[in-house]
Amino acid sequence: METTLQNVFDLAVTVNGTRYEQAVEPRILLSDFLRHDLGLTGTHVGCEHGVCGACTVLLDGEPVRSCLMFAVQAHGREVTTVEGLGTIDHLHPIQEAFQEAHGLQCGFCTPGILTTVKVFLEQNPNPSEEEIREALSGNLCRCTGYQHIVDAVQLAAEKMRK
Amino acid sequence: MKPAPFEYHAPTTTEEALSLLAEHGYDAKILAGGQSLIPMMNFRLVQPAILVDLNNIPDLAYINPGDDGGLRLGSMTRHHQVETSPLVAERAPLIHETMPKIAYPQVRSRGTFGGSISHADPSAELVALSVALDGNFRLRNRDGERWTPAREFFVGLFTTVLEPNELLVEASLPPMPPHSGWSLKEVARRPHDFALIGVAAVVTLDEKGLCQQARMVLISAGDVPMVAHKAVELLKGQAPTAEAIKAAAEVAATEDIDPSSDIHATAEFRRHLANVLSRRALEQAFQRAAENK
Amino acid sequence: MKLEGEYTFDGTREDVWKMVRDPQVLATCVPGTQNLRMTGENEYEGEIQVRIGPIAGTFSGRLLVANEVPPVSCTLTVEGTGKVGFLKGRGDVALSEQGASQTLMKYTGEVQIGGKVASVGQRLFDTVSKSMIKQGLDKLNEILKTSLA
Amino acid sequence: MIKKFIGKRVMRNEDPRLLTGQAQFVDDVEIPGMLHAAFLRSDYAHARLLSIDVSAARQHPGVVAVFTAEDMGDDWFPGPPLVSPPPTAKDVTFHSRRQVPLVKDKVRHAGEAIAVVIAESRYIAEDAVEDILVEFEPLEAVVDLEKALEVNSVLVHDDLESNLAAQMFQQKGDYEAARQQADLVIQRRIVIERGAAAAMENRGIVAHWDAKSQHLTIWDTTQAPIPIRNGTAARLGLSEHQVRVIAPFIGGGFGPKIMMFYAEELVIPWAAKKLNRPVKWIEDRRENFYATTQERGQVHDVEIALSRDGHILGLKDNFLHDTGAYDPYGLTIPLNTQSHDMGGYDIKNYSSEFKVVFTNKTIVTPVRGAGRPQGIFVIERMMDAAAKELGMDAVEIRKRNLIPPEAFPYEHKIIDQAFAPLIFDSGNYKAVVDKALDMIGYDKFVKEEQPHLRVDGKYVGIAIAPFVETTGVGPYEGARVTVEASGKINVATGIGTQGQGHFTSFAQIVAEQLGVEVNDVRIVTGDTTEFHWGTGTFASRGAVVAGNAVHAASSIVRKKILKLASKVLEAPEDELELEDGQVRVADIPQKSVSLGELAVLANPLRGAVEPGTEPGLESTAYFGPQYGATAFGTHAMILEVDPETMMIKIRRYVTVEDCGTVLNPLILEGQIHGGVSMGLGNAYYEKLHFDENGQLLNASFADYLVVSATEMPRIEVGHLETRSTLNELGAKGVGEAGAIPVPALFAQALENAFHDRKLEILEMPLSPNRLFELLNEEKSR
Repeated sequence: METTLQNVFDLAVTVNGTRYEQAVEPRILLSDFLRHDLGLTGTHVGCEHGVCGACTVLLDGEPVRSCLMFAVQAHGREVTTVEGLGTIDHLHPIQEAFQEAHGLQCGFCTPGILTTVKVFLEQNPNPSEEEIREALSGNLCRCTGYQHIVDAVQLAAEKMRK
Repeated sequence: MKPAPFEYHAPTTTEEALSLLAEHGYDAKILAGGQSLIPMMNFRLVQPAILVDLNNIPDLAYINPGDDGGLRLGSMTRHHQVETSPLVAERAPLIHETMPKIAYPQVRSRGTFGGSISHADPSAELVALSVALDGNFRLRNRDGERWTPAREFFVGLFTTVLEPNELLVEASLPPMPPHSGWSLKEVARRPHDFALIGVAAVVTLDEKGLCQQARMVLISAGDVPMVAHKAVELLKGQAPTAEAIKAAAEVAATEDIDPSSDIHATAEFRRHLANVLSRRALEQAFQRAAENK
Repeated sequence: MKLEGEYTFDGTREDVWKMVRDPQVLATCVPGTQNLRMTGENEYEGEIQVRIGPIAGTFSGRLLVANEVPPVSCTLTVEGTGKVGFLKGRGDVALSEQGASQTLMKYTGEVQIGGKVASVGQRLFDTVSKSMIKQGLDKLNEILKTSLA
Repeated sequence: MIKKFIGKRVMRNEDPRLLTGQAQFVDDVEIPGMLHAAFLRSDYAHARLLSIDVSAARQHPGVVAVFTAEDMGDDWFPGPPLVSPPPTAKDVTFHSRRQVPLVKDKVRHAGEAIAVVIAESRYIAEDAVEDILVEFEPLEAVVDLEKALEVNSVLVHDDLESNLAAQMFQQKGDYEAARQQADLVIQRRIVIERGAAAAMENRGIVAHWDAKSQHLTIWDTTQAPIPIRNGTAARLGLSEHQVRVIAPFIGGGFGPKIMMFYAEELVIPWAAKKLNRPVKWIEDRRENFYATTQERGQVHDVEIALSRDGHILGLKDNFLHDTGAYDPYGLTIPLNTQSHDMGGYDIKNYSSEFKVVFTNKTIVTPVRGAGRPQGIFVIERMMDAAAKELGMDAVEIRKRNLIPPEAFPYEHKIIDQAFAPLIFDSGNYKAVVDKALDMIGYDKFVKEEQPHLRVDGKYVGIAIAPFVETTGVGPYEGARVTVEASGKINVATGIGTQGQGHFTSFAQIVAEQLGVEVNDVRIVTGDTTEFHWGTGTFASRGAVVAGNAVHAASSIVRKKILKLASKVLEAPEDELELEDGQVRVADIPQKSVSLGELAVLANPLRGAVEPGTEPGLESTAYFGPQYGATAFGTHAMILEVDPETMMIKIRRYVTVEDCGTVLNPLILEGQIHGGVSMGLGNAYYEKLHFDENGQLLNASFADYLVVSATEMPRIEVGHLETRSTLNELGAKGVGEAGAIPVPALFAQALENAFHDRKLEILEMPLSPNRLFELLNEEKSR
């Protein structure tokens, strides 16, 4: 890539608490930057036109499509990806709930759903099924039919209220 | 699906942004929330030479009370801010009620009020609402500013009166008069898709309970937000009876709109839906107006 | 996709015909037309820069005029290709006198689109073609009125 | 107490990695020096390729290579057939025409690959694709199935006489004679359109040729890694041992990822070897709509003959099947349609001829359901038409015709997709239907609730649709089970996994056999280095076929454990128990040895062993079913429709599934939920809109409407278990079941909701717009 960089910007961004400084071409999508420049491949890319939601990350705590942002736009901001939730040994309660309720099958859409749900449950700790489905309206899943995802969100809400 | 190269500018003040627009004209494209523009860039349907990113201009994001009892919204105010603003809920309940229906949560945290208006997609709710609420837009260029009523702002598909060197900086929404009611009815394939048809109605009753003022705007019904002039004329001065509403809805669907066909709905189906939803929207709006005594 | 419509011009049939048959005039009615050049009898080539809000694309293409029955009817065929796809259209245009000083144009035709514009832009296509035709015809009528004034 | 795992709601082993972003998918593979590919694809559906000029693209900074068909030289040849050709018989015609790596002379569908740019980044590769100049001679596109077969039609393949790709006739009994005796004969034309699989992960491939070790490694989003390995080796003139194919975590398969040797799978490994650089290609969503296979397009002319009391005397179904531009997948889908045409009904006389048709559209290969939803849609629509004509209850007519429990194994006397006799092995169909009726409260709804709703002006309909699903087909799968010195178990199998929970359900089988915990069993799937033999994950066969291979291998390992432990513990084998990773003498629990210790003893480093002993506690076993197991299920639904806007709301959704032994109910429910959501898409949301020129008009998720959380109802799942007689586990497949009956069920519910209209739905998918048109047509009749 370095052979053809023109118009390069020095980007400084904090991702999952770690500060990164890197030169990027302005057209590089945030999703590609996270995945390929930083190696944070937990954020998935499913449509690159803002419908599927797999690439959802948190920008200063708000859920956004990382395919609909340029990496340069994250300059000086804080990004949280699925890697910033829990670890294999210490799952976040939402992650635990997804495992317990079988809220994932192929797992491709899951990172975007987890990040979306994290903010949703912070704002609405005791949601109804309908509210959960609304909150998930921007995340497509082809495997689960959403039911176990909804169950997982309810279970996560319970866990987090405790 | 990767965007073509472009020259990127991230001004931090409105003045700086306006200078860039003055300098680059048609070659420059404004990047607001990017939720419509970036998909088109990813598809390479749009390949702007220069992007002027407004996201670093904090002065453009605000929700303020207007002196007239209405609202002043900075153009870079995010949908999510509007959705959760108590001031908007109080002063513009129609907007408040509509916000959760716009796209998805992730798009609402990024998309902006002014971006949606300037993009002028006739399927966008805020475009229609700004007309239904009789809003005004403040447009600025390097040399000055002008105000344009929303009803004159939209001139064609994705096309507004904005000159290439101009920027929509603020929307002003007047308060609804007393005894007013409102409604937004939409039909979409999936709840958060572009509406096949949508209808926004704002009505005001006089002391006798007759229709004093009404505005109805249809979404996805033409190349601009379609104002149902003829339908509304039928209602003015009339009691909002079921028959009167039915007749007005019929006129709205047959005479006031010019819907297109696409894979999701033929023009004929859109007219049918326009009729049904106009009726439902007017019914709800008049009922609310009657309750808002 | 099928296109159909009519338009009333403020001029005689001969005036309208002359205009329709003058590619330079036609070119001014399609915003963004550049470099129109004659490449054969009734055959022209050129570029057109289409701009619909943020969507801008250049199509290079051909215009063919056939089945001429002056000043009554002809068939226009347009073909264009660009980065965002291709476009092929055929329209039959018929002019009839409408009183002494007006002319009614009826057109029927078909447009085919392909590539990116077809695959992700279908929602807009009907609206775009309708409004482009209307804009073009309004412009033609303006030119006609100016030339007659 | 021996711990039971089979049939338990065990949490999945694979989840922690997937939940934390640590699971590797193909696009996550990064190799130093890796290049990125982008394809130039045809905008035209049908066109002759006159010339290609790639000179500007080659000059583009950052571009390493641009290849066209010509550049591939002798390495350019079509992909292999995916399935065996049909048996040669007088009633069978089959013209095999397979996809090509890059178009050489003629484009046959929009999106077909013409050239590939390989550059330092995907961004640059896409820039350079725009620099390629191609001259086409556009040709009329073949789109409509019936017109395609007209004598004067333009040809998709110029060397054939017509667009007929295949033709086959099958019959059972004597339909014409049955028709003569019928009291009622109903004819209908049923049209079914295409949908997409739309897995959330698009396809992708990374190929890495290591010249020093002469070894090619390929990461591929495939459901069938071993055939890809074998085929790639053959194409590139390599030994199979020089090629390793890894199907890592895959973001959903649903059928199209079985399709072997997509153009990109033919080109990318070749290019990587040629350039001696790793090359990655990741499909984008727009490409996925063109370049990834699709399914379901069929036109049926169907006729059903009945007696006055509602017994089916015979069924005749002649249909056209759209295979798209090529037919690499042979006759699998239309044969599946024939196999499901009779549903779970006892139909003695059947006659069916299908014609497979080439069109200028994306290639057709199975998508979850694979011809089955079409067959079920046809028979269930005819059952509803018959019920109405005869004035019978929709449930009654179905019950009257179900295959009775004593009739199993039920022989259909036609052949199935594997060209084997179609036999339903076991079942108790009426019990399943009754359970579904009970769960949804059919009688109560129809007698008590629905009349009130109708009085209130509400349009609420109820429906019930039984269906069969042929599953678990051969040829075979294998597995190797090894007890490691740590006491943990390693299992390798050749199939790939795309979210079906194989890491867990297979582990459950092994854990139960060997007395360990489920998370002590490590499962490896989809890596040809780990396991060498097998075919792939498709046709709802993973759990059945590979599951039984795992079961067989672990049974042998269990025997080896017992034999060795018996020696070590000096106790007879029948007194030993396997529990908690230990072998214990039943009555003397302190007398025990761990599996890890046994594994070490079984693999001694010094000393002599008895002749004929194999080292280790390991076994490899294979399972190949005699024929496929057939599952049965019934779905029921209560649906409300707004008669003015055509918007729908599903009030209740019930499924009852009999797929034999349930390995893990949690995973099973997930499979059903997902299947129903795809089926609902096929019923009302998802249609690929091709225009008359073969242009796909909805190649994005904005216009192709995958069902989202807000449309999905809550699904109530019930089970019955009739063991399959064809395998030790007694299992039948369920992967596709959820999707199969939904469009039929939906149509029935809508018709029932519009009680005051003579609505008849003979097409899938429907849409609000089409429903509006159908109601208008009815009004004007």
